[in-house]
Order: sequence, then structure tokens, then C-alpha cells
Amino acid sequence: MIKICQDAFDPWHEVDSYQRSAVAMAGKYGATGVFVGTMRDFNEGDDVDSMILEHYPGMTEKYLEKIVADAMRRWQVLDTLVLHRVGAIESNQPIVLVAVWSARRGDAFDACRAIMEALKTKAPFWKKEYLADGRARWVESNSDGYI
Amino acid sequence: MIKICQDAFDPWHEVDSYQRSAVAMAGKYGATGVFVGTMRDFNEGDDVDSMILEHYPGMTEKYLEKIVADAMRRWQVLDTLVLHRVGAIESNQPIVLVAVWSARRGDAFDACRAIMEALKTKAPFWKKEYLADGRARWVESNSDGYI
Amino acid sequence: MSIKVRYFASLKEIVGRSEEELDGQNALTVSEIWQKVNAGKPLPDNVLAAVNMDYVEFDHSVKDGDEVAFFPPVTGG
Amino acid sequence: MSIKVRYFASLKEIVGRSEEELDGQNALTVSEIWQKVNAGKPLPDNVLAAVNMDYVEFDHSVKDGDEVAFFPPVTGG
Repeated sequence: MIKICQDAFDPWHEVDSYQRSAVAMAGKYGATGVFVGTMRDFNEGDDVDSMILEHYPGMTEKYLEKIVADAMRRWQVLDTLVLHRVGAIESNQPIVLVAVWSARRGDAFDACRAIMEALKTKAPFWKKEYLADGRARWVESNSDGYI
Repeated sequence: MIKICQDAFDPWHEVDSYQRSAVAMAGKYGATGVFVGTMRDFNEGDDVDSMILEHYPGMTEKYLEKIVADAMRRWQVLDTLVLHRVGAIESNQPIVLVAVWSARRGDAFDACRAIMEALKTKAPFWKKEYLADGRARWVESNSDGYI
Repeated sequence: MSIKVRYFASLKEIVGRSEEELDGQNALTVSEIWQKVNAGKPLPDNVLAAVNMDYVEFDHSVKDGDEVAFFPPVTGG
Repeated sequence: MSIKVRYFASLKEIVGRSEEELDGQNALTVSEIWQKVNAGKPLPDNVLAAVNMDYVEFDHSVKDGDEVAFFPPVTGG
């Protein structure tokens, strides 16, 4: 399932309730890989108060569907859950959730990471940061995940 | 935190409550990588009813501590939570939970996976499966995660 | 019929509008669409383009009725 | 003083006991400990050994008071 969320969401509650509802895969999944991206209160050396997440409605859903379909073709995956927040976000709120259920752990790890990396480079979301010192700025590019 | 669990645990509730209690890292973590291993109702072509997880008390905790310490030396990690079930387990119950919090996603993904792989090869746990046809057998070795 | 042109994020602030319509054009490339509605201003570095919500190169040919979008590198997740 | 020898999982079932004490020995290797308490029976394939809860090779020298454990490949997680 793919969801664009206007309001704050609790990622652990979302994974839990999705997993409970997906009764067909009970007993079939041996592995669940989950990634949650959360808004930090700092970026590039500055204190960040809040953020606006803009997106391209329609294209966002289309690319998230593509990204998930690609991962499901490439790995043995039973199900996935992808949530992404849009709108005004405060520090310490979740931005993105990717969860992957599979029989074996290799597929869950690889598919979860591949979905996140593809989302970071292809899904049309943009972050504007509002800094503690009053400035606002668009985040210019996503990193490789280490810087 | 590392915990050996005699009773069934809810991994999403555990991650949620640990994260809430770890107030020092609020706003500092941008990434959470989680893996949950769950008991399937099949293995190597047979229906499996239940399982006994034996371990080596003392050595288990010692190796889990080592494995987490190694990951924290190697990657930029803020905190980790590792839970492992022992005793009698039924199909669809969680066996293991590894959660890693970090500022950036590369560290969370890599450290979570490294902890799981090290746990699978070094932590002294052993599974005995009770099959639907009445047989019992020890699982002989862990796979590379894909077979 | 017409071509709809949309802008997002920092690029929307730079061009000062979020969308516009371009009437009675055909067989223009994405680059030519940009030039036409932005008075010959050069495309800022790193701008990406989509036609009908698919990423395209700037030499992609646009048809009447298409939606063309220009935006900076994505930064979600 | 003595050396404590422990067995786990399938190996515990094969040898038919979970632990035993070996008195008054010194400077034996892990292999020699196995031979002594298992009447010369060969070590099953793939068995691992730990001394004082650290993995060791079979030529590791055991001291009085140590705990020696033998077990099959681990299968947790």
C-alpha cells in the first residue's frame, strides 16, 4: 500500500495495523525490513524548526507505484507499505516509512533499501526548511545517505 | 539495549516505547532501520507447527553486546535495540528484533543489517522445529538470507 | 487544446508562478517550451522535466494536451 | 578446581548429557578435553567450541576453572 499523508503519522502503529490486516501473509513472512525517516532539528550545521514538504500530486503516487513494482519484480517480496508525509512538518515527526515483508531476510533488507534510494532520487517531493534564525531555504539535493 | 525474551513480544510496540523513552535522541535521529524476524509456518518444504529456541545464557548476552559494540564502532549510530526470543515459539510470532537509530540513513541501514548477519553467525541460539507431521528436527545452519 | 506548464518548489519561486497554459503549439521540445514561456531565460542548472508525470529529456517532443513540469532535484524521504 | 564441559542443542542430544565436570586436568587443548569426556569418539562435523563464552579454536589450551562448551552451528535470528 502507498499513502501520502497530510497529517502526522505514527510509523510503528501503521506497520502494526497494516501487518495485522494483511492476514493472507501471516505465517508466510519470516522477515520484515523497515525504514523510517524522521525530521531532525539540525541540517548542514543549522538549527531547523520546521519544514514544508511540497510534492507533485499524481506524479508522486505514480512514481511510488513504479518504485515498489520495480522492487517486487527484482526481489521475492510478499507485501510493502510506503507512507510519505507532505505539508508542514515539525522536528521529530516522521517523514517517510518503508516496510517490506518477505519470506527471507535478504529480500526484505535489499528491497527496503532499494525502495528508499529510488524514492530519494525519483519521487517528486521537495523540502523547504525554516531555520531557528528566521531564514528559510530549499534543501538542494539528497545525499548518498552518509553525509 | 539488549533483551532476551522468554515470552512473546510485539516488535512495533517495543520499538515505539523504546524510542519514546530515549528522549535524548529526539530531534537527532533522521533514520531508523528495523529488522524483525518472524517464525514462518513452513521451512525447507515442510509445514512447521512450533519451535524451541535454545540458547547459551551468558554467552548469548556477551556476543550480542560485542556485535552491537562492533556496529557502533563502525557506523555513526545513536542507539540500538536488540531483542531475541527464547523458549517455545509458535508460527507467526516474532523471533528477533534489531532497531538502529542514526542521524543519516546509510548508517541505519548498514548497521541494522550487519548486526543481523553477525547475530545469525555468532550469537549462540539454536532452533528445533516441530513439524506438522509429528517429526522434530534441529535447524542445521543459517542461510545467506536468500535460500 | 493547449499545453499546461507547471513549476514546483524553488523553481516555482524563481519563475514566480506555479502554472500556465500555452495555446496552439505543436511539435515543440521541452527546451523550446521553457524558452517560450520564460522569455528566453536560460534553464537554471539541475532542473528536471516531466511530461504527463514521467521524467523526460529536454529534447522530448511535446504534444497538444500534454502537461509539462519543471522542477529542481527531488529531496523527499 | 575442575573444568566444566557443556553441550548444547543437537550435540547435547547426541552425547546424551548437557554438562559434566572434569577434575584435576591441566594444559589440555579443547580437542583433548572432548576426547577425554567422550571416550575417544570423533568430534561431529561442524562442531564449534567456546571457552569461558568466547569462541576458540580446537587447539586452544584450557585452564583449570574454565568452562568449555561444544555446540553445532548457531541458527538464531
